[in-house]
Amino acid sequence: MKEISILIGGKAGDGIRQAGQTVSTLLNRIGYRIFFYDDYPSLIRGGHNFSIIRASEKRIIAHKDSVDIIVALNKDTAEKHKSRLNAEGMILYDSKAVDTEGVGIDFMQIVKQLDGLPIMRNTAAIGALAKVLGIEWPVVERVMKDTIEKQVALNLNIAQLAYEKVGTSRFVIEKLDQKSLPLVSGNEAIALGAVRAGLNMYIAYPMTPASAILHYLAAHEDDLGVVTVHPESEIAVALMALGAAYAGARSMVGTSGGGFALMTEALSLAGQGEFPVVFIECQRPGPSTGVPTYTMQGDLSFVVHAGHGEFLKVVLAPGDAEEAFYLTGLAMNLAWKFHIPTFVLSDKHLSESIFSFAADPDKIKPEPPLIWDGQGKYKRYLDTQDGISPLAFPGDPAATVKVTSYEHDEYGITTEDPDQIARMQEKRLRKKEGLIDELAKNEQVKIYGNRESKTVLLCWGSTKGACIEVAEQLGLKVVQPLVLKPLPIDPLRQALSDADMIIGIEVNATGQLAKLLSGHGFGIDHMILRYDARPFTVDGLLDKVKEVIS
Amino acid sequence: MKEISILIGGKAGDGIRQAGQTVSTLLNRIGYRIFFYDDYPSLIRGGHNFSIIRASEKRIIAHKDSVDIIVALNKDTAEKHKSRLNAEGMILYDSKAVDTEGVGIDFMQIVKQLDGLPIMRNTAAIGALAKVLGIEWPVVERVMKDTIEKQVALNLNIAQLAYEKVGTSRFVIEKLDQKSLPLVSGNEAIALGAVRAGLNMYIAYPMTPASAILHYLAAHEDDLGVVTVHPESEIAVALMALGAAYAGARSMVGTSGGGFALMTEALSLAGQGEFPVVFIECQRPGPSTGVPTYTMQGDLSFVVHAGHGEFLKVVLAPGDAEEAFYLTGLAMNLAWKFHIPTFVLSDKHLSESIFSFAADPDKIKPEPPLIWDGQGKYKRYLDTQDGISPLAFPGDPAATVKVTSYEHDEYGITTEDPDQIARMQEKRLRKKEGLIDELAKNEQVKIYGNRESKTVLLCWGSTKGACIEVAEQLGLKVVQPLVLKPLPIDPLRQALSDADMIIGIEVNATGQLAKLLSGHGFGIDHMILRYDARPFTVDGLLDKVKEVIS
Amino acid sequence: MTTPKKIETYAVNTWCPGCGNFSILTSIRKVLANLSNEGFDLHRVAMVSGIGCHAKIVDYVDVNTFYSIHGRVPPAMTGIKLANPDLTVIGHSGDGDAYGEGVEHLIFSAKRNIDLTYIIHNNRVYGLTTGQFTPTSPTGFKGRSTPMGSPEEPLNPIELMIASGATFVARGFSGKIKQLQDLIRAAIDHKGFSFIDVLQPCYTFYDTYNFYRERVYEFTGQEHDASDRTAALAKAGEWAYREGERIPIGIFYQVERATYEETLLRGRIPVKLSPKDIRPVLEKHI
Amino acid sequence: MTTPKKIETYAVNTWCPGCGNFSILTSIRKVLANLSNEGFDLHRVAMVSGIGCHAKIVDYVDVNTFYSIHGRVPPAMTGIKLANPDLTVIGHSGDGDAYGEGVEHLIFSAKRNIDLTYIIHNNRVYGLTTGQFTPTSPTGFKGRSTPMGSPEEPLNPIELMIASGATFVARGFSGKIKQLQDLIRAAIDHKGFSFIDVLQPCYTFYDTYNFYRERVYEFTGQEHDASDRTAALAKAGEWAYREGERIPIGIFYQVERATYEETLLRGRIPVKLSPKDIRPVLEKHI
Ligand SMILES: Cc1ncc(C[n+]2csc(CCOP(=O)(O)OP(=O)(O)O)c2C)c(N)n1
Ligand SMILES: Cc1ncc(C[n+]2csc(CCOP(=O)(O)OP(=O)(O)O)c2C)c(N)n1
Ligand code: SF4
Ligand code: SF4
Ligand SMILES: [Mg+2]
Ligand SMILES: [Mg+2]
Repeated sequence: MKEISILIGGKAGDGIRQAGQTVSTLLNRIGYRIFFYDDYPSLIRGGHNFSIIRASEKRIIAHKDSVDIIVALNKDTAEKHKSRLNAEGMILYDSKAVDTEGVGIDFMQIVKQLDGLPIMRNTAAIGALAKVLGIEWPVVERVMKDTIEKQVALNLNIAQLAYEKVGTSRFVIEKLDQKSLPLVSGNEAIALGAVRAGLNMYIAYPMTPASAILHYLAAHEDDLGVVTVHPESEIAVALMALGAAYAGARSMVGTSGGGFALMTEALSLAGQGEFPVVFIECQRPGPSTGVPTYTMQGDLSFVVHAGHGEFLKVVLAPGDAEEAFYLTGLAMNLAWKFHIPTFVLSDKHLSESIFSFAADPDKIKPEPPLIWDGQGKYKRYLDTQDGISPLAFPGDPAATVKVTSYEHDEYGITTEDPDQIARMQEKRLRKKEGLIDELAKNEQVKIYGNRESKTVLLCWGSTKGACIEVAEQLGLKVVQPLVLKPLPIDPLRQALSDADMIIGIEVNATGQLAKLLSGHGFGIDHMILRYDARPFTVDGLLDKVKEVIS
Repeated sequence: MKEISILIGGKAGDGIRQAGQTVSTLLNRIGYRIFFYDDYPSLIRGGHNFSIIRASEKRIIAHKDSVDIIVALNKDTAEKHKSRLNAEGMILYDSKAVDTEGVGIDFMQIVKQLDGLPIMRNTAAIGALAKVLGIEWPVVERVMKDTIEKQVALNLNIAQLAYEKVGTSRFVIEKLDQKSLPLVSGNEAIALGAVRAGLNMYIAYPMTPASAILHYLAAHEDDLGVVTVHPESEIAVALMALGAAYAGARSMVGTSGGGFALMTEALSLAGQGEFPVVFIECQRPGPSTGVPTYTMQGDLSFVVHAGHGEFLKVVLAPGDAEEAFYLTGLAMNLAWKFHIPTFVLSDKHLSESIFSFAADPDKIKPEPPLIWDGQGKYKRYLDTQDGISPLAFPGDPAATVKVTSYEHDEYGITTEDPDQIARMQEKRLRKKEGLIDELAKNEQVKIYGNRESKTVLLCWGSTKGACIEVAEQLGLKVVQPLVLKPLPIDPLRQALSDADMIIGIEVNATGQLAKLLSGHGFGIDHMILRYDARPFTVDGLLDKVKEVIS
Repeated sequence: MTTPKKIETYAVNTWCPGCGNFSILTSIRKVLANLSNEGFDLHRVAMVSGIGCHAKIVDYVDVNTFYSIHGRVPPAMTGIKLANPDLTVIGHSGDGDAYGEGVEHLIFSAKRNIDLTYIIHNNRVYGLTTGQFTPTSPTGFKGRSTPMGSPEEPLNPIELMIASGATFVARGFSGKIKQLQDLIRAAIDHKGFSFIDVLQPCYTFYDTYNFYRERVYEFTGQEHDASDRTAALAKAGEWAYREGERIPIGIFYQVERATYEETLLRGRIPVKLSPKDIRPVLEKHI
Repeated sequence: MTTPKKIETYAVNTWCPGCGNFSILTSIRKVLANLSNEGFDLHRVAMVSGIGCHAKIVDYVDVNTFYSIHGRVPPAMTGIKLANPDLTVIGHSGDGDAYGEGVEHLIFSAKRNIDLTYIIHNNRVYGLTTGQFTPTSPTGFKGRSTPMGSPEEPLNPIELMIASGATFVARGFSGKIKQLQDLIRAAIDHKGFSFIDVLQPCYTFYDTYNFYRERVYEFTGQEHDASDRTAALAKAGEWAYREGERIPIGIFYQVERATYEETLLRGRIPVKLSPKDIRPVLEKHI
């Protein structure tokens, strides 16, 4: 068997995400490619959490509704998810907590027997699962040692006892001859991409699903050479980032919709003052607080049009960890090349899912911005042909650097003169030409599946994973723009021109990409929208697409 | 002569706006229709201010670059504006301050002679101007008495002395047999429209060009039966308005782009929680602080797409004081009928210009919202066929009213259940159908000029005034949508379908209405954009349109 | 008779076992039940919460509620109170909510002395976002955003509130439920802005239960003259949200002054206002 | 030699004749000129302002400046200081700016003790938006948003800053320019968050010049022990931005404690950091 899907479920506080990650690592170590999906409500203990680990010989970036194995740490898990089981599937369950068919093991009994803590039930479950999968004990041992931080020996004993309690292996997962890849979440990929592009300061206020960028960078400050700051609010975050950029530091902020709303005033300041800043917006279901730990692609229109007045902005929308890595690097370099705010638009599904990560770190480098040559009197807003004024920073012994939220002359002094106003507005907007050229050097629209097909699944962001597999199964084509502002019209036209039927697929209720495109004459024939706060799965989407094309 | 344009200029602190308003009243009292434009920089004393008073027998809602009379209280005024004078035009100037041709009077000398204050120079100027225009003294006396608050006698003496110093009248402005209309600014019309629709609380933080709504309502609290609140910030403003709406008060907020940016988080809360609140957004040139006392139609895209997540919203764009009045009333009634946030989008040019106001107060009535019938257990978010859940308010002895920023069940309790989430999202969005029907009962798209013409000037908001006159002169048609979200597609299609050439006319750099429409297949052939922070004038626009159509 | 039970909703409680929020919920339910039994119609209560673990309280209490957004409880309360001053408005916030994201509103509520009761569930950590430091976390606190320890000194909200003009300033402890009920009741009875900082252990991310249990001591009006501002400031200084041996809980400060709604509304009740004819005003524009 | 004149720009000054801002401008120019003459490179200064009449000061001083937005001076300063702690960062705000729209940032700057100098042009009115009441306007102040008089009591920023943890808290008066210069210089020299509330008459909308002239008195370290927090709070209470006969101006409070940037940055200078290889970190993900 070259592919397997495992669901692990229990209560919040049972360590479900961690158990799922350990299982992912196990399968990763024996050469599988992983996609890891985590589903949890907004609470700290109790409720119902589950993770789905899908492992395959080939690269995958989506999960399925159906699974081969359910690991049930509680009754809820068995009941809620039983119907997902494939024909050959089985449930591995805590026999004290659950009464069902399958392999029942009294995990708590094992833990108690070895004087473990209640949370170590998940260690027992991992041990048992490893045996069910026929993974050799030394592999399990190694992974446990690498991933567990406290009481390694105790955990190992628990895992081993559970391993032994399972008689025979039900699914023999063969070891593959592939190099293991790092397992990286979307948020981690964003963090790492920014670091590669020269990130100096990450400034953020916690907000699901963006918080992990802050946590990750804070935990690795010294490994990665980055300073992290957690200020009093998102407004402070945004202004600190602008202040830092003014002083010459590559700064980035991250948040979700509600926090971003609070940054829109500062965003407009970045537009007027020409501040290079990277914004990470990790979407979650709104409006407002909405459903904070689930997913939605609901903020595209808002982000694209945010900020009062007219100014240049870039919005990039990665759909997997590698794209998150590359596009964040690109966002940073574009911000500093054009002195504009740039965005990476993620969502819970991308940010918190975990991927086998094959990106090449060397493909991102911090590109040096245009620096003032020291000649004459420095003018921050020098009106140049391409609109880009060379940079100098406070502390430069030859330059006086004046930046401002007001309309201004080249030196940065306030102006109310009509000609000056029009000229400066033109200077700033003129950068768009260079920006478009620069973007054109990058892949802006991706195509997957059957390139010859006249039926196109048009998607963006985290929805791509499910789309690609569905398209592969049905022989369709997938078109995924990576750049959502400025829209890459020509590549899109090329990708879509010979389509007979374009099916827009989005995780929102109104089809926001479709609306964006409609302004440029792209007609979408059908929409498949999901807005119950859950992402598309491969099999779920397959049914819907079949309905449309049948 | 049935039309005249007068420019009065001086330094900030010279009382230019007030003088201009008095002149407007003078001409109003003898039966003229008025348009009053005020141009001032962002400072309190000094600099250069000027007002243009255009008076005509017919209704007018725009000014011209060219003027018949310049009243120059300082040298700057004469120098900067001399070139505007029509062939027959003249300058009335302060002969101590200015050296030019025309009628020079030593205003300061008059003030000193009568022991007045320096600011009373403008009274002298008004007196002299009245004589130049051949307005009878009793009219001047009456207006002075009605408009001046302090030291009436002294001011009258000064005006009279100046009146007498002018030998003969140069322009004899004949008295018209028309009823005088109230002179009302765009901001005042907004305030009054809201009051007519039942406004209980106006909550605002000062910001040009919206501040005058606050000032006006605060000054007339008891006359109009309204409570005004000036809180610590725009964020507080928006949340107070939501709190007030929850408690059952019709509340409205007003601000400009930067202040509105700070309200976008609360806006999304209004979407999720179904709060009826009216937002007034008075645009000014951005991005960011920009050019705070001038004008721009630069926030349309932002306002239309503002707020994270997906929810219903109405954006109305009046172009003159009467529309400001009616549409604000409509905004209030729609907010309460559909429990949604609604917007009136103004700009400095509409908000601070003054118009002869012929609206019928009785055309706006507070329409009662759908109130809970008291049967059974109250559910704030009852899932009804049209999506509208009957209202009850805290204090109702039979209802418990739960509102929330989270996704929720009908009672208002938080939910994370996928079906519930999708259902509630549908319930909220379903209101759009009723909203569109309701909007269709109103005039959504206005047409002016030659209705047969195949050349259309497409405009919105305050730009309409100049467009209408240009169209009348050139025999063209003007199309002005009043509703910008949801776009009135059918009426627009009707208005534009037989056009050969559509010329989009906007006071911004990117053509934001054109972009909005392009998503619906409306192609704009030419754009005439102005983005030097000044509004279009009739003669200025005329030249530009001629260029395009020639 | 209204029992606390009757003020429950059907919502499933999702706080961690052992969370200090339970005591606050019990207390508020008890106080409301008492009020009801004294003849006060609970339909005149409006409760507002922010976002965080604390905020779930509004789902668990069956009165009028406004589950608002992070940091914005005071202006939401203010809007309600100004629109209808007949309502009794009670707010619940977390320490992140009240002392971080929205501290400006807290200060202005105190300054204005608007008649609200504001209860802070101060667990000195962001609970719902899984354990970052907050404005009242001690220096060096190792949270997920500060694995090397918080680089800031904590605020002392008691002092801040007295300095900002609040007229009722108290501290409670979720482990002293009897006193907590008395404080909440006193706060509701107080005319003006009433502030209670409730020390609330977060069992999962910052379990301070024993720390507090060993240190808190109740004080009453007999030992402390709450109308004396200097004494109040001094008492507030006894413990500055750091280490320390003794943590006073009780009413630090209580005085009377005109409320915001009295001064601003001059007897008007906005929800009962009807619009006036605009013609007389328009006349003046001619 | 650097004269104050040399630190001028070509921008036309647009303050009203008689405005208190002129003295503040003169003072800051003088202090900067002195610093320069003592060998300090003024290119290491970064000035930040908000929006309002006060804020125009950055157009008039020829050093590095960031003309920011209303209320957000402290976080803009913080970003600059954290990015490059070698810079000397000076902020200018109005009272609307600092005590209203953005008071949360003021409190956090004090709490963190970040090494900034923050000068408030406190005219107790919104100048640039033509005369509304602000957080420090006296109760009853008749402004354009409160024609019946402000319904709020003023904040006392001196007290608020001491309560929030500022380590240098002073009040100046634009009419006492010599002392003002000394205060600004002392604030810049102080390591930590330095706050100066400058009483600045607004000639046009709130002319308090005579009111202050008759009441202010300078005090020095000889008469007042600025390291004594209780004494500082008491002195702050001498005048509460209402009526009153005597208004103390001078340094209320000054102590030393670790700065935010020291603790947070641990010697790192972000603008000089270069990104590290991510491979070792990625290895741990396998
Ligand atoms: C504007 C905004 N920023 C961030 C968040 C994410 N968020 C939700 S709860 C919370 C912290 C809550 O901490 P606290 O107020 O102390 O409440 P607790 O959970 O500890 O009770 C944050 C930051 C949000 N909902 N809104
Ligand atoms: C977000 C935002 N709200 C409102 C304004 C409008 N505004 C400009 S200056 C100002 C008040 C300034 O008052 P203050 O800070 O006291 O400065 P002063 O003019 O008195 O020096 C306001 C409200 C703004 N620019 N931005
Ligand atoms: S995380 Fe802390 S505050 Fe939140 S419910 Fe659990 S124990 Fe309570
Ligand atoms: S309005 Fe007041 S603060 Fe502003 S410049 Fe004039 S006098 Fe100075
Ligand atoms: Mg907390
Ligand atoms: Mg001020």
